[in-house]
Amino acid sequence: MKVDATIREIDIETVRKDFPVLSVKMGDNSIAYLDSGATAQKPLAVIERMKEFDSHQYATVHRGSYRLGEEATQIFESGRETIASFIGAKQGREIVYTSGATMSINLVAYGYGRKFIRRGDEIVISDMEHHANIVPWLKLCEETGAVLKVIPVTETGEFDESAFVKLLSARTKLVSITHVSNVLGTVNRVKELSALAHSAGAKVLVDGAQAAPHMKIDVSEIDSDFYVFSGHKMYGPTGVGVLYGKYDLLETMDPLLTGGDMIERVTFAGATYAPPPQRFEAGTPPITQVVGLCAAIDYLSAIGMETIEERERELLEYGSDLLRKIPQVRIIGTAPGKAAILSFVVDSVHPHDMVTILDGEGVAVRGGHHCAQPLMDRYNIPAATRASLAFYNTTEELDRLSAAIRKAVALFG
Amino acid sequence: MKVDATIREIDIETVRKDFPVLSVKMGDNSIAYLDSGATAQKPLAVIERMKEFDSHQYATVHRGSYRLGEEATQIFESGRETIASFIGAKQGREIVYTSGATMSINLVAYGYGRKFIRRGDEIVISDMEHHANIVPWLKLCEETGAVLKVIPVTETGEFDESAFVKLLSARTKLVSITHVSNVLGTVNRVKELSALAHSAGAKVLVDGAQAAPHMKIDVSEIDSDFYVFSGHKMYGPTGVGVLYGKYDLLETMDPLLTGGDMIERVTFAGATYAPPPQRFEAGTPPITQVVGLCAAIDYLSAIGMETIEERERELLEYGSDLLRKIPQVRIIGTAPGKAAILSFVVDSVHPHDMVTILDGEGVAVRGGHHCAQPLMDRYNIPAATRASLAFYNTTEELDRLSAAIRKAVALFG
Amino acid sequence: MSYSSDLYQQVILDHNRKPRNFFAMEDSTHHCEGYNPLCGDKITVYLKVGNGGVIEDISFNGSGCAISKSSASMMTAFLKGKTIDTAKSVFESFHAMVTDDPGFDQAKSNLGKLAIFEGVREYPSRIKCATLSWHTLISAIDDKKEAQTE
Amino acid sequence: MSYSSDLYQQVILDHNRKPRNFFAMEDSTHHCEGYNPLCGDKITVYLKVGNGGVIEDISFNGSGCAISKSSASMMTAFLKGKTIDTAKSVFESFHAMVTDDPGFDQAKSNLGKLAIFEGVREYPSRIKCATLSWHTLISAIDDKKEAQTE
Ligand SMILES: Cc1ncc(COP(=O)(O)O)c(C=O)c1O
Ligand SMILES: Cc1ncc(COP(=O)(O)O)c(C=O)c1O
Repeated sequence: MKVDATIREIDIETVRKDFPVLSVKMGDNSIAYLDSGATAQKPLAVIERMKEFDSHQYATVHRGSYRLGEEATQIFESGRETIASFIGAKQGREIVYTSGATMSINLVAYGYGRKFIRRGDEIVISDMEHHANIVPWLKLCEETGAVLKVIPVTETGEFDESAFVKLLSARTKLVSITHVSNVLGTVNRVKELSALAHSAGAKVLVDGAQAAPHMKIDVSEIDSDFYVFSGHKMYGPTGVGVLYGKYDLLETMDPLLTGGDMIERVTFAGATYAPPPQRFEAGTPPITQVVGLCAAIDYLSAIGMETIEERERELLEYGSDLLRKIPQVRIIGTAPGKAAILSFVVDSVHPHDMVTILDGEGVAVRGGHHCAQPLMDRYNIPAATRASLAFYNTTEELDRLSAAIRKAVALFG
Repeated sequence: MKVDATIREIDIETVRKDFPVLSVKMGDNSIAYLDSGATAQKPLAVIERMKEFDSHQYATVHRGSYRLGEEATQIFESGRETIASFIGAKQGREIVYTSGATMSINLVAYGYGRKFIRRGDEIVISDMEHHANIVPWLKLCEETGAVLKVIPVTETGEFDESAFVKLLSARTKLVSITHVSNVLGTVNRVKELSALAHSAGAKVLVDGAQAAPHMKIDVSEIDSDFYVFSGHKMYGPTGVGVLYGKYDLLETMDPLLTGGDMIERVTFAGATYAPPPQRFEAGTPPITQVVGLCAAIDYLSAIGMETIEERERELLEYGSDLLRKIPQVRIIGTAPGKAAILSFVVDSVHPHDMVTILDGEGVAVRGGHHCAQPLMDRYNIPAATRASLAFYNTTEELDRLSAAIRKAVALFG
Repeated sequence: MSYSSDLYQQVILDHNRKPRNFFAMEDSTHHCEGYNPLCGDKITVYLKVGNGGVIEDISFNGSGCAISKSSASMMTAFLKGKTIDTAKSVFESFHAMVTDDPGFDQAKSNLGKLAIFEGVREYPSRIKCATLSWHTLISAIDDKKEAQTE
Repeated sequence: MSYSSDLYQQVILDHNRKPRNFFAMEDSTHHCEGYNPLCGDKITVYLKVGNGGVIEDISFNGSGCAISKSSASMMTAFLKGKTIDTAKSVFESFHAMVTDDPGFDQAKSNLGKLAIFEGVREYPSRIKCATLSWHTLISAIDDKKEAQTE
């Protein structure tokens, strides 16, 4: 299959031209953008598609029965099929458009949690969750009297699965875990964990914010009840996200937001709600952003998620090797098969200073708690520096990262 | 002041070129887009600004302390000042970014309502509210045992103010009313109503979704406690909206969504929340859409809201005259000084058929209940047809509207 | 010819103006109210089903647009005297026609005059208008209380 | 010269490496913990204030980046022996300098060596690092329990 492989291999020079931000200058250099875990840059295909839509196809959806509106509706609604097939969902109507992963999780915490979770019930999350997958559950527990249980994380950054099994019981109502850790890069065995949770009778939410941009997702195989992610982290626009939910479950849930477009009948005595996914999409949805997200999916699919995964694996290996050669660097998160996220600490250089020094060299990384304070506590560090990679990064950028870290180490001696 | 007047007068040919959708063909004609009340078309200034931002300035905000991220944060945060000064708010930190007017109202219903409204308390809305300003209050009443009171609307489509005064009492906790009706076009005396509500000790929310795009707003003069609107209706992008709130009130409120970026500290024992506006902006915000909204505001300010108001008033007069000449047409909403919204019914032609016939002539209007079912009940009509105008419309388009209505009337005889 | 004239053909306009079987049936064996939340159309369908599942009488009333009204009117005219099984199979053909189902074959279908609604498929937001009475019919047969367009 | 070298000058690096007055004061008259939620910096400032509002001793401890640590260190060195009123006015100058307040005039200011932090204004996200110890100081003087960067 040599021919195929050649076609599918990434032509990095061409790919980089697709992403205009990658050519932005920082001082004398182009920026080395190593913060795709926070947000990914957008290819021209996405930027231009939104421009085209806003310029020639824009109208509101569901309400306008003139042609412009019907076509906009058709484009908008068919996005559900595009997304469903991208993540292996069976039906477009299992795709709820939201404003982001955070909103998707809140929607489940409210629409499912508030409705079905009671005092004494248990919700299981983990030590490596993003605040988006912690705070909504803290709030739910506070309001309902449910109890939060936390899967511990091993030193390498993996779930302690036997501890997980022990946490499960008849009281476990929901297990909400990340697919890929935004700090450690760990790829969790969500399929297996999901099966375990199901056999205890719990529902499962998988936070795919860091997974969907970087690997082939198959929610039917994972068999989670919910799966969430954000557009902006997968090369699409800000302002849009997705909640996938099994349809029969969505049907039982309450809306988080109410208003126009999600109702059937309204009188001052009460309102009846539309079926999913409309029930969860009150008000004018992020129309242009859904179009942009679908353009991002088309772009990714054209390259191929396997190709992306492979390239990122190579970059990760290259970068890890470089960092391991700097004695002062301690890498946080060393699970086998991890995703292309390199978090590290250097005792003498606070992450905040590290970020500034690296920025001086045109290398953009993130320092801080990465919205994962409990994980920082777990590793007993106040903060960490994170380089998070995407397929558009290069080994040359990683060389620059490594040289800049060495410079910081030398400066702070 | 002749010079000024000339400068500020709208050069309609130039203005129309700013809006690419207005040149889209429907059959032989350009589209006559008369559905700006549902959503407004976007000028190139907005479309290009978002493209520019995504192409050369894009990064996440608040978290990235490298230069690209700091500049993005600065652009994003300074948007609060732009918006504040556009609506007469005193401080940028009184501007909360949301995903739209619907979300803004839900935020108040949840963050203020759930926290401060109790069984027996009363919430006052009106007969002419959009579902976005009805259903969240219905839900709140259901959950808290509060009581919903409704200001009646007169035959011309105005608030019955003496009835309003009678509704107010010490039990009234919140008055939530629209500034401009999306069906009737009525411009409500929100400043006076707000003063009345305040003297009864109630808080006031004004739904400005239909007002902000069409007139100079001054929230300090109106003195409402909250003011909400959507980006997409004011020539900006979908996916972004605004909640203005008096700062000391925002400080007392709970967040609707929780997650990253809105917290101070998180442990598994609990989380503390950041001060407003961050408290209400969980997760990655609609960064590019805020930039687009600010570009829309700059565009509108360059033309001048007074100029826009005047042009729309002229268009409304012209259109009303045409419609009044068709005997079968009954205009719904005839309040003096109304905004440029023309809703009407024709006994022999159902609005749904009207829309299709008009669409056949390239005239895009909306038919249905306009997310205002109680108002339809008030006028005892199942639905209405609505032409909603913007400054970019022309008298020629209104001629086409009128001719198309005559054609429909003739066809259905 | 303008965009909308292949939708509003004379037959449709005529059924809209003078709907057939337009009354509330007092002695129906089945009836159901159908509602299209999008445009507020509301239609009740009444059936009197006799031996062997024969539709002895059928009527409707309510309010709606020309498409939903004429579709209901033509449906009642078409089905009177036919069996419930036939009604169900005609519904399926009708649905396939207006939703542009690739398996649908006009020539082989049993739609007769109802084929005039073929043009509706060009107007996605109007498909629900054309099918409202049909969905309501099926719900009436199945003794459901309320019907809704998908 | 690279972008960041005007920020990380030798004096700053030196104070970071060997912070002055870096200890928890047992007999302080005022103390306060300051926290920067963005980067997790945590600093406690201790004061011993004597007659006439003179700062007889001042110290800090905690963890933070080089900017917040060196700023705290230089602040303590600078303020020892000065009065509370002076401390407040120095804070105002310092704040005006790093936030690039148009009214700020370096030449006329009372900042002395602290002027080395002028470069911070080019790094918006680091301004809070430089001012954390100062905000904490002011809160300590005002007997608040906790301080936070704005
Ligand atoms: C008066 C009024 N309020 C609220 C809304 C809701 O706005 P959005 O759908 O942008 O959230 C609308 C728009 O339909 C409106 O016209
Ligand atoms: C693992 C994980 N979950 C959730 C989120 C929240 O995503 P958003 O900020 O787009 O809502 C993020 C992004 O920061 C993340 O990394």
